Amino acid sequence: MNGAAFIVISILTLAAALAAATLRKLMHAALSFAVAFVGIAAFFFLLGAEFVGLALVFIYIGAVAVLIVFTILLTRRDIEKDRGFNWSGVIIAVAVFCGLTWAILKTASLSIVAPHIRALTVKRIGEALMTSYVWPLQCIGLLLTAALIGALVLAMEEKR
Amino acid sequence: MNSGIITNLWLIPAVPCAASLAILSLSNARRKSAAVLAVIGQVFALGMSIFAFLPTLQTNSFRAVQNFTWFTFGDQALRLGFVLDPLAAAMLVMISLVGLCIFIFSIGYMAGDKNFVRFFAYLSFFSGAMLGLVLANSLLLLFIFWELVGLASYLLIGFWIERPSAAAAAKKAFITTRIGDMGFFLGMLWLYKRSGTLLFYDGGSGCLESAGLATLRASATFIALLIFCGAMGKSGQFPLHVWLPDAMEGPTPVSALIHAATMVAAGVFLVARVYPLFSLGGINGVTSSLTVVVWIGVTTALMAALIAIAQADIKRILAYSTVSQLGLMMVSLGVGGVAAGIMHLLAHGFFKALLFLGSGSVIHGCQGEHDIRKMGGLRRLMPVTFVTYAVGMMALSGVPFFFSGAWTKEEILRATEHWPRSHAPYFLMLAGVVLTALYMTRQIIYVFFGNSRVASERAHESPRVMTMPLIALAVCAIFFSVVLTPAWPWLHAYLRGEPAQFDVARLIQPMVFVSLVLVGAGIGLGIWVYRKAGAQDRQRSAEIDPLEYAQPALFRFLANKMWIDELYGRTVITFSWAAARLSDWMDRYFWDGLVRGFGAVGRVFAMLTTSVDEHGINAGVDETTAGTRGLGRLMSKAHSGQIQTYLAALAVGMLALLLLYAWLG
Amino acid sequence: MTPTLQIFLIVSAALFSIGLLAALSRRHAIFILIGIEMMLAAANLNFIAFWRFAPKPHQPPVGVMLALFSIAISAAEAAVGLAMVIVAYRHYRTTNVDQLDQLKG
Amino acid sequence: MSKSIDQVFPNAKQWLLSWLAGSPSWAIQVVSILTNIFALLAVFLTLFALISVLERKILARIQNRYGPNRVGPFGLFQPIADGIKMLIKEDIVPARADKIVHFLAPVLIAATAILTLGVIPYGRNMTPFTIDGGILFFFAVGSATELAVFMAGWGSNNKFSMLGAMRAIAQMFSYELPLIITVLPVVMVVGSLTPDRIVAAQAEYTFGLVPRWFVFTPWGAAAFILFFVSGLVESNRTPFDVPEGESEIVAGHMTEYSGFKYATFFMAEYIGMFAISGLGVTLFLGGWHAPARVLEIIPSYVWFFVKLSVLLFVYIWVRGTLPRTRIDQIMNVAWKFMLPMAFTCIIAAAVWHYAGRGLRGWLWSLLVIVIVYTALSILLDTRRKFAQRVYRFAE
Repeated sequence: MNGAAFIVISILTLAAALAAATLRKLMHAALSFAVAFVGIAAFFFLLGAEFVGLALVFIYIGAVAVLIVFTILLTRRDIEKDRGFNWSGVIIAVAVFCGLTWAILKTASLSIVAPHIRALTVKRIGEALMTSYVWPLQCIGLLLTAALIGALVLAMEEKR
Repeated sequence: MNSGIITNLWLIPAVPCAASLAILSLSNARRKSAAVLAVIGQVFALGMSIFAFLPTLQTNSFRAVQNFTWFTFGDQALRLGFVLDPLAAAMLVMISLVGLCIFIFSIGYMAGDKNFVRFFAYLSFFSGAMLGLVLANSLLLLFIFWELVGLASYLLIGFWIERPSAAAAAKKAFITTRIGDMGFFLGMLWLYKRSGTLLFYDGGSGCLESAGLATLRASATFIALLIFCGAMGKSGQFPLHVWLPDAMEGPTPVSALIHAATMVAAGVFLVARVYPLFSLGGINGVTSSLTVVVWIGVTTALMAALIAIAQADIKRILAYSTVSQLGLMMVSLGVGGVAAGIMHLLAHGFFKALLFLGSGSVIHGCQGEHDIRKMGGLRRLMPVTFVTYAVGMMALSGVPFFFSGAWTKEEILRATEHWPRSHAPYFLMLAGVVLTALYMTRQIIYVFFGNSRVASERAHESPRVMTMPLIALAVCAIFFSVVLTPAWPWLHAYLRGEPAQFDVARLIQPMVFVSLVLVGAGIGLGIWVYRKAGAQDRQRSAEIDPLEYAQPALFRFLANKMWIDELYGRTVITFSWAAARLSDWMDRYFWDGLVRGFGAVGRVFAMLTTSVDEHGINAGVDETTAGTRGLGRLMSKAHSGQIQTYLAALAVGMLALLLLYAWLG
Repeated sequence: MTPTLQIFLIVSAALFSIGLLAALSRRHAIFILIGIEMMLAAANLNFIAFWRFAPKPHQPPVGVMLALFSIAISAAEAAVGLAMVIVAYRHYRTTNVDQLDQLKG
Repeated sequence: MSKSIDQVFPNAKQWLLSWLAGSPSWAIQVVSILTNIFALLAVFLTLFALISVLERKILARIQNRYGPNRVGPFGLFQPIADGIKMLIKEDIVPARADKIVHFLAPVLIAATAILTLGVIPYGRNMTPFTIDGGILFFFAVGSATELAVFMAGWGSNNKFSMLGAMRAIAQMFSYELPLIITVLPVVMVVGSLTPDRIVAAQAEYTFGLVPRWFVFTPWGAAAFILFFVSGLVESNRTPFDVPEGESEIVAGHMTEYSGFKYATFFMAEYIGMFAISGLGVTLFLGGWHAPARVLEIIPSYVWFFVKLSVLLFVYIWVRGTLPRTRIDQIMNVAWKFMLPMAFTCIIAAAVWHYAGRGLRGWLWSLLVIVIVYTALSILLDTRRKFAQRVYRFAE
């Protein structure tokens, strides 16, 4: 595992995420959000989970990000500039970060390097999905269908 | 093949029922589809019936059963089943064949009715229920179909619901038969208690087989009589016959199908089916229960024949004729001539359906007129109807040699003659034969001969869809006699489970001459009495009946159906009213008073406890509630409605957990 | 320098906190969704990292499976959530969550 | 001999890398990657230039005129002239545009288009980047195009741009489903998402003559047709070019772009077309395999580019022949026809597989497709809806 790549990716990801959380213009924030997810996908690549990374890019850049920008477009009237900012949130977030970091650093058993493992091929993931995880898979299918229909029904123009 | 048809017997009733459901789902305008569906269902039932009929020919006394468990309660399993034996098979073919003719006839007869679709749904439903009744191998299943048949009859009699008389007739039919069914039900319960099974045939352990019968002993007589109550209701036997003539309020095909050919025969069929119960422990085939059957039958047959002479409504005459013939069948069963009774039932099914359809055709031609005194001269105007009607009339009267009714009637007379208990039924039956010929002659003279009168002036022959079934049934009524003659008593042998021998010599026997003389006498008497009646012209349509002219008091007695309805009105119904009033009064004053008294006591106690509650307990509770409410108000402040506040609370909670974790470890 | 599990976890914790920041501090409903998606992604990162650093490899790869399912669920959540934002906007003419407080106690 | 010609490019790269024999491994890796990228860009930018002029010439021939023939021999230097023109044009950015987004959109769209090219095998041992889930990578990266188009529409702050972008995204979303689902039967049958494996699975020949390309199975043929049509939509080409229909909304999301940014969009569109066609060749047309065993002496990459050129020619041909469809027709066909048919392809492929992949399977899967196709056409009443229109007043 490449240390340099890790540093580059984490800086990219965290910067994009911070931009997504703080940028004034909503559209810029949404696009930063997309970049942040590219970074997370890169992390997954780095960790050897290529398939998950690709799926993440596919779903988040191809679908969720587009959905978000469309939502921004459809609710454009009052949000050209989002002025409100709640500083108490920053305090809580920082506190949570400190707490988590402290807990992670304190746990000595976590400071390990990655062992050598067999490459995770798509075939193996597919086999797992189709054998031991076939019921969760079906449930997810059902859930996605329900979400699709639910979202449609929610967003449909109400008849007057 | 045998096992195949046995396991699929349930299809025979199921298909017409399914057709009925399908028709019900159609809209009112889909007349053609309704008729086609009904006819297809019936054709299927007929085909299956013939298919089921075939294996019963191969061996004598063929009997196959298919039993299954309906449900289990406790350790008892309630079992139902279907049976196929000569009795059932012959009935199946007759019902489905006659039914098919009537279905086709109805297409023409009901063509103008706005509830055409509903009519066919009911007809199909009836047909399915009747076929199921015949096939049932369990008294319970038979009872279920029995009641379904009753329901169908109710629906069809009251088909023209907008007519108050039809609604009343339907109600009357339903309630009257229900009285009989009560007896049937009690008998069934008793039977179940005694023998522990309601299956007729169950590999030796059914209630009609030796093992089952052995458990009954003396109670068999009462059980049989209770079941006979049901048969009396359904078959219109005295004293429960009153509903049948009124049932003529239904459309004519209904009268033909239900109140002539099939449903009313169910009572006779029931007696034949459970005949072992009736004949249990008899000497020379005479038991007390069978004696009751004979006398009820005789009474019914004679009384109905007498009433029929004085009726003016074409359908009512036929209705009383049906009642009379059913009485005849009961007599036959009672004296031990089971096969003869069933033969007559089958033959009667054909020619009575023919007569009813013929009368339907007449009524159709006369724009709905029922009164025979207003008809006349239809012989020339409706030739097909006339010819077929004449065939039916002769079959009913029992003109020998060519008509099915004659042979079966002779068979019954022969059986009655040899009844050891008494000879009275025999002679009374002979009188009945004369009366039958008389009233039929009267009817045919009024309707078809003489001059045209008020209603028959513009009469016309019915369309082909109506005449074709007539012709078919007439052909049946004639050719059915082939298997009935003593020379080759095939049907008789078939029903009894014996091989049939051919012997021309047996064709000529004393009974033929007796019957010839009697029928001749009846017809001759009729022609003599009514010779002028037919010639009355239209101005004198209200001319009094020749018989009325001679014996006005007797005629009035007969024309008013022997005042049986009025008698019931005075006795049974008055009593019911009185009982109802009494119960009402008891309810209002006695029981109500009791209840009110208790209520008053309760109220006093309630006042007492209220005061305790108000001042003692409530005060404490009120304080608690106030406290809770204040707390609630305080807590609801936390519910700011701000998602982010909640989210922040979550995050803080997580942080707290983290700290707790750190503190612990 | 080879990254250890700890570093991955810290990055993921940072991502989580940034998501929390977005969800807590911004007034716009979409930001809350963005924040939640980021928190979920941080959790996914944890799943993958734990799978990768497990001393004995799992068969089937449980962490990867969990991450996959979690991605699918969060996609569904995003779709429904955004539909709700649109509906809320249509109804109240605002997407400011401060003003969407009809359930105030 | 033919083998060395076949492997001339991989060998050249090996030779190039052998100069770095002593360097650290990451350096060799980086150089190797850079070489691949360089080769890709060189080949496809040349192809882009070539195709842009060829398209104009072919279209001209279809429309019965000459086309560009002034710059260079047969007008072949026309793209160079065009490029120079584009480069020296003024780059206009609308005053109220969202400048950053406006700038990033063409960058992103070109980047994604070029990235998708990376996973396609162009010849034996000539896949630039071998990724385990190459097909998934293709679509994952390709789906970013929609975001880029949206950015272009939003960043321009122009109604036409926004409407064009909406149209483009709507139709791209709709057709991404059939596009991906038609790929699934191939993935299923091969059992791999790796393009190399898919190509390898089509290597055999029946009787040494008829290649076992998936396009020659009923499901493959049906899937290929659906794939091709979806590809047309994805690359916003006629007859599905409503997002940039010049007679309706100027140029759609590209309205506010000029100069080099516009050229980038233009290039991205063409490269997207190359990528989709390349994927189609890989999935259905046997990749770089020769159409007959005897023809294998001709190097594999030549075959790949021949097939690619044929597909590109069909693209141009379609553009010259068919009129533009309405947006509602496009959507209807996507959801009511393409999607069910795409699913049918999956079923047909399964039937083909379980019936033994032989003649029997061939016939069975044909039956499935024919049945569903017939049922769909009856259900959708195509005979009436797609009948020739009767003009009552125009004559």
